[in-house]
Amino acid sequence: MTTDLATPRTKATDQDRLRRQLQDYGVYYGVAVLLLVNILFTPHFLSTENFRTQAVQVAPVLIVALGMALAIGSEGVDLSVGSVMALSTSLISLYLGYGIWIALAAAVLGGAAVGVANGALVAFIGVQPIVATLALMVAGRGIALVLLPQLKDVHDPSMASLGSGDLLGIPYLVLIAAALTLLVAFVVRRTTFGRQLLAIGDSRPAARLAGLPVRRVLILVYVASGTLAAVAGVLATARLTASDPTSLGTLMELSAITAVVVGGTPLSGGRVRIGGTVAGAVLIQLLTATLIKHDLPPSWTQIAQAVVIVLAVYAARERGKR
Amino acid sequence: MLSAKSVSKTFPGVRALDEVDFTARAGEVHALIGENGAGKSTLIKVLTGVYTPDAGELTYDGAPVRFTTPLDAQHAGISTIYQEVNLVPLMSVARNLFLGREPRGRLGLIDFARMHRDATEALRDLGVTVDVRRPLRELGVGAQQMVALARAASVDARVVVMDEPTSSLEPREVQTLFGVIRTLRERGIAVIYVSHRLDELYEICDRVTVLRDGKVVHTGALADLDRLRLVALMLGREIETVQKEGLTSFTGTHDTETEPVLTATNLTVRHHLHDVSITIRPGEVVGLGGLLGSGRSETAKAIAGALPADSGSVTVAGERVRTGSTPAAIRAGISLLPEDRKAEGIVPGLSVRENIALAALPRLSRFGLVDEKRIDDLVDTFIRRLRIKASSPHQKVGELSGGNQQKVLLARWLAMHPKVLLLDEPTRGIDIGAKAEVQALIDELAEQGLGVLLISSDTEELIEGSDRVVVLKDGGTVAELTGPEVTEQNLLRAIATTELA
Amino acid sequence: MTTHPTPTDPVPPPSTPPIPSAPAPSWQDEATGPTRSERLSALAQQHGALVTLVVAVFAAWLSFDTFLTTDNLSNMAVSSAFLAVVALGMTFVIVTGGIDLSVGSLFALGGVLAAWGSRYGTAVALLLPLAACALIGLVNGLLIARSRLAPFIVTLAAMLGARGILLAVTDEGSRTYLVDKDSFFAKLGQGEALGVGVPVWITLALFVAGAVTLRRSRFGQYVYAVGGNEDAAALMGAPVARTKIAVYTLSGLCAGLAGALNAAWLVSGVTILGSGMELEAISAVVIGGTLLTGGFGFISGSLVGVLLLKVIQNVINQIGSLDSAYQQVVSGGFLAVVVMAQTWLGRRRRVL
Amino acid sequence: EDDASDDKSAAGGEAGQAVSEQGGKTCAIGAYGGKKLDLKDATVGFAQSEKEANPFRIAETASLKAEADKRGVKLLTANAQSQFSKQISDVQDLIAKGADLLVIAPLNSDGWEPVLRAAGAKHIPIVTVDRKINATACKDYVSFIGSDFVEQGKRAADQMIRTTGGKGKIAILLGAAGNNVTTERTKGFEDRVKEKAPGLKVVFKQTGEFAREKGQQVTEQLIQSKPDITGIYAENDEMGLGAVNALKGAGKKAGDVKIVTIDGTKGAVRGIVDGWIDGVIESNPRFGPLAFQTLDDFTRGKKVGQDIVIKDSAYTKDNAKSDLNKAY
Ligand SMILES: Nc1ncnc2c1ncn2[C@@H]1O[C@H](COP(=O)(O)OP(=O)(O)OP(=O)(O)O)[C@@H](O)[C@H]1O
Ligand SMILES: Nc1ncnc2c1ncn2[C@@H]1O[C@H](COP(=O)(O)OP(=O)(O)OP(=O)(O)O)[C@@H](O)[C@H]1O
Ligand SMILES: O[C@@H]1[C@H](O)[C@H](O)CO[C@H]1O
Ligand SMILES: [Mg+2]
Ligand SMILES: [Mg+2]
Repeated sequence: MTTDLATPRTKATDQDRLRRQLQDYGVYYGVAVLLLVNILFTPHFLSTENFRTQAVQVAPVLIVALGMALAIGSEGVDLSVGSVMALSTSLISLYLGYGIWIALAAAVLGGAAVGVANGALVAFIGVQPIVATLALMVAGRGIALVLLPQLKDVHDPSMASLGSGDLLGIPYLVLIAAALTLLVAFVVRRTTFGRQLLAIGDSRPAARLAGLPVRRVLILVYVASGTLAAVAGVLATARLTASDPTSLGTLMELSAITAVVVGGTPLSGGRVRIGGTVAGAVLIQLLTATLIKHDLPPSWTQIAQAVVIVLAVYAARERGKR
Repeated sequence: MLSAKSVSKTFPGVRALDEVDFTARAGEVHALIGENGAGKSTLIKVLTGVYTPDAGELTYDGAPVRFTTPLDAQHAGISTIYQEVNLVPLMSVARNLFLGREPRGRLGLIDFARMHRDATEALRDLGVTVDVRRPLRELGVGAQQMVALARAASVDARVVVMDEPTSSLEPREVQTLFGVIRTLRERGIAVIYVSHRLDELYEICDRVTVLRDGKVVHTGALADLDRLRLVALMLGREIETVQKEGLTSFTGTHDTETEPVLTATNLTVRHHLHDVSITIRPGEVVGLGGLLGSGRSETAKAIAGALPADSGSVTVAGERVRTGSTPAAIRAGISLLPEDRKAEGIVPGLSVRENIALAALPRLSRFGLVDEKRIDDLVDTFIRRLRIKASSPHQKVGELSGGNQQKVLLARWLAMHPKVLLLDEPTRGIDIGAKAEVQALIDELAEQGLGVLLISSDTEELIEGSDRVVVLKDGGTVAELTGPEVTEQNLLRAIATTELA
Repeated sequence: MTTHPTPTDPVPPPSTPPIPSAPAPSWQDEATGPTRSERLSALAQQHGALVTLVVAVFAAWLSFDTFLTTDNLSNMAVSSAFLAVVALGMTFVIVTGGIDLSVGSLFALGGVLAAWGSRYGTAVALLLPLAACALIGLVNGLLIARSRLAPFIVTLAAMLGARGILLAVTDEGSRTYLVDKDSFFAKLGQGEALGVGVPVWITLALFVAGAVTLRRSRFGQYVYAVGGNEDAAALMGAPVARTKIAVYTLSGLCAGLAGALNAAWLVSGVTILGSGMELEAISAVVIGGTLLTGGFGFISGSLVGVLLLKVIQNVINQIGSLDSAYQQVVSGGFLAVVVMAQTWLGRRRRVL
Repeated sequence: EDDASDDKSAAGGEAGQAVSEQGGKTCAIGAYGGKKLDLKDATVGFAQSEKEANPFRIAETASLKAEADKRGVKLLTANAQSQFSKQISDVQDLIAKGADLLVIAPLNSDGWEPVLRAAGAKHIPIVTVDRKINATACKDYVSFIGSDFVEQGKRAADQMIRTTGGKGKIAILLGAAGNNVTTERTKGFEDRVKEKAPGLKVVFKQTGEFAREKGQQVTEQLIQSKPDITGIYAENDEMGLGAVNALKGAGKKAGDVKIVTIDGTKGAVRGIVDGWIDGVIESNPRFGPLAFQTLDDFTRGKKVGQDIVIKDSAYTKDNAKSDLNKAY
């Protein structure tokens, strides 16, 4: 690009650059450090089996986090994702009798429907996202339990192979998560929807006056988040070979938000980092794995998580104006 | 009284202040001028503790000082009105006025009765009568500015800093303000005054410091400097080139067609407008005159669908436009450059490039996918054509100076190829150079057949720029001046007579 | 609770004489003041929770003869007291535009520390949890105000960290410290005055103090200013960072105190308390009319919000046979309806 | 009062509870306070602790409801959804609502003082089921009916020692942290192992939070880092089934890793039949008949046991198939 831009009066200093580097890539360094620590100190860490386990476990969290990243980018948040997973697992069990495809469709539509409800509350009524989705978080799990009041085993063979099968050694779960990650990254970077989403997240009034379809974009954001959470619910069900609406997805909203924020997406909206989100989810997964593998007690686990979260967001923080 | 020695301040990619020396003396009104982005606001923020300088030092009363927060500066007796109205909209007028120095009674609790009395009085002194218990946001921009002024003036300050205090004031309020400034000067207070309006400077200021690109290019008595030299210093150009450009850059009247491109009929918005009708013909610049709060901005917003109208209709080129919908208005070819650039115009975190392309995105994409190449071309064109100063198209708009932000917004709308352009205070807070460019641009657009609605508190600009002026008062149309009737006197008379009615 | 509900004014207007001659600017609102219906909806927004509460109480009274009994009311009062104290601190945080997710864990930690400390006397039983929870609140505040980290994520980490500390103190949750039933500390939870439980009195006193602080102290003005427009507040000389640090410390303090009082009431430091309490407290504050975006809200509303949540739960129990799944659907639906009504009522006034 | 009637009163085909020991001490209405009444005219309040989603809770609530129906007693229910504070106010609400008698399935053993005082003031008889309350029987409450969790842990240890031959490395999937069921089942197991089979080492203890998914995830990590694990003790069936999933996913075969769990749900007992699980210690949730019988006896003025510990059976290869219908 060659334009007659005014030349900047100074160049960015090296210190600036280093700081930016840390700010932008801190989470990747974190992942690298944890990998290194594990390779050195955790027995049997360097094995394909182990990496496969970590990848499979992180897949549902990552898929939920992708939707969460969109919601956060629009200056919102979606607390209902965990309940949507529960709803989707209930719907699967309920409709499995009609065939696997119908069950899958029902589960995903259920998630999308919650997304529509969230989106409508946020976009049309103007309820703040955190409260709107809190209401659906409470009600959503209730509905899931009304539909399927108890844990139920899922015996469907195609569900079982979805949960544990693989293609060329890569588990379906991981493939699906990777495909969805690429899709969402593409949407954020290359589509009008992505640009509009960021503008809305950065300045809602300006976006509105610029004629952007604010409501449509917001509804789509929550529909995407709900749908992705439902997909995660399907995958978790397939892996568990059971529908457990009581505990499936509990605290998932917090894990997903953590992954997104640790990955460098600011909660104040206007920016979405998909690569960072992947790294954030992987960081939390590796940390949990490390703590479990070394058999540390729950007190340690919780404190360590707290410390790592703070360190990660501290490294990625936007510096003050001074 | 307050001075800076060799002060420098660098932002990522920009050296906003470069070894600046500056002194404000007791009992003088010191003008600080320069183009957009010259570093005026930055200097003020350094002087008042918002920013800490990278190098150099401040002295106050002869002793070196270091303010680390605005509070430090306030405690030291420096009171400031910052460039953007910086108050808390949800809090009441009185609470805003007295934040941090509320009168306190027993138990250290705030004495509201006294606070309200004092606030009412302080505002009344400035000719503003409002219920001080109402939320500040219910006041117009101008009234808010007066509240900020009252706040600054009611402190026992020894230095008062004003960064473009008049940009949203009417002539009458400007006079009130000057009255206040004169009293301050008589009391031996140092006043630092930033404005792009040269008339004002000559009316009220004693000395002047000119900044260009972060450097001081001149300091001295204002009387020693004539207008042309002043402008030449600011712009860094020869006097002759400046001379040619005149006061405003409007060329006069335009050839207009007879069929209106926009017809707004009987627009009514409860509390804001009643039965406002306006027509704009292609190639015509229609001015909208009136006092603060007369409903000019609301008229523009109602036409652009940004304010839902209770009744009335808008047609563009004969086609009825759905009211209350910005996208519908934009599709019909109406573009609005909003008054509050910071809150409603720019998307600060996005780049210059994304901001320019924002509204036109659907046109710049295929199947919902963005066409980067076409955006680059478009952005390139506009950056060059409007001479937007940015370190790169990828610089965040929030980091640009006000004038350049405004140009980015203009670019955003011009990229839409609108039929009608509604400009609400398009040159507010813009330096002379940029102002001239924007004005010339408005002219050029009209010539190309665009219909323009121009709202401006700068009477001169309104008169010289418009072919026709519609005067509003209290949300209703009260007069319309056409052709030769468009003079400053007629405009003032229209506003004045209606005020008696 | 005698505070006025809007941040615009707590005191009757001073009788200012009308200014006759001065050229009155046109933003005087004689002609264009709010209409009757607008004024009504404004009132409804501010007192929406109170109206809903009154309606709910009335409906419950008509439907269940065991609802409006002294027993039931005093039970509800005592068991709401702890959440109310947590919500009190949360209100300050939310008015500054922040959020505090750590309160549930701090509530539990406060209780455990109080029970542990009670063997060394009432002073320790109270001061230990207060100091510990205030300290964690202070760390939250420092990270948020000085390092500019997002409140959501900082307090989320604190929620995990405080729970971790609790587990460490209790042998991974396997030890429950007990409070001596006859100690003075236990009286703070168990005692009654004028037929009303001591925790209720303490809560009321705290709410009065909190309301006065928020509405009538300079600190309170700073809290509103920081939430209303942080940059402006800073430029006006408000100590933004200190205000933020103070509200998170206060919130931690409130959560710890609530936990300690709760431990005195239960006479033990129960380890499994407090999960989900942060969301309950936030709901109560929001239902009470405080804007989650900050700058607007009032203490009395939060109390009403807590009571409203309590009444709903009580009514569900009054029905006595509602499936636990339906209970959640009802609660979630109710929350949605309340915030929708509030937003809808508030929208007409929002000028934007 | 031995409950010979119990087997009959249990819902068809399922195994009702049987009392194993009555601990000697008894309680009668005179000692406790309060007046006699006829259970048929009384209102009973039941405070459930967790959502009825876990098979244990489903069976527990259903059993109480069925028995109330059968006896024509009015039953009020409340569910604390795993929140202890809510359970306290639930019970208070039940009292205020007019419950004459209370059956409580406590979420936690400590922290019941306010409830006990309120009930004590009105002399409302309380029977706690499943978990115990730390208070004085026959003063603060009438009696406790339920299992001995320490004992369950010990029996699980016995089963583990039997199937592993007393040698090898053992992992424990703990229940929810801070819960006394977890604490006691761990204590019983570890004490017994230490005492009886020093060759059996507990090398891994992580919480699976009583949930299948968590149990699966933890086990997946476990078999990566400790591939030579001999046995897994899961403190409830759900986590045990999660462990089975993990082992299957890692390509292990049934029997490679020995699994012992507690509860006796259908899924786990079927796991024994399939060969993946080696033993299930029962924790019988069908408290309805026994609880109502106790209340009935008590309010009639008869003596009832203070500590009614039920006889939990166990499922192994030998009886899993035949007793599958007894599982819940
Ligand atoms: N926070 C910031 N971050 C980065 N750059 C900044 C920031 N604030 C100001 N600048 C840059 O510093 C330079 C000086 O800006 P400043 O606001 O002082 O100009 P000004 O003279 O007040 O202009 P105007 O007349 O438009 O108000 C500009 O180039 C601007 O882009
Ligand atoms: N009582 C009131 N309630 C609500 N809003 C009010 C009230 N009085 C005035 N306002 C608002 O204050 C604003 C007046 O200032 P504003 O600057 O927008 O007016 P304007 O005519 O557009 O002038 P300008 O061109 O200077 O902006 C209007 O938005 C008006 O609706
Ligand atoms: O005994 C029961 C069951 O084991 C259940 O799985 C958890 O709660 C306990 O009380
Ligand atoms: Mg400036
Ligand atoms: Mg205006």
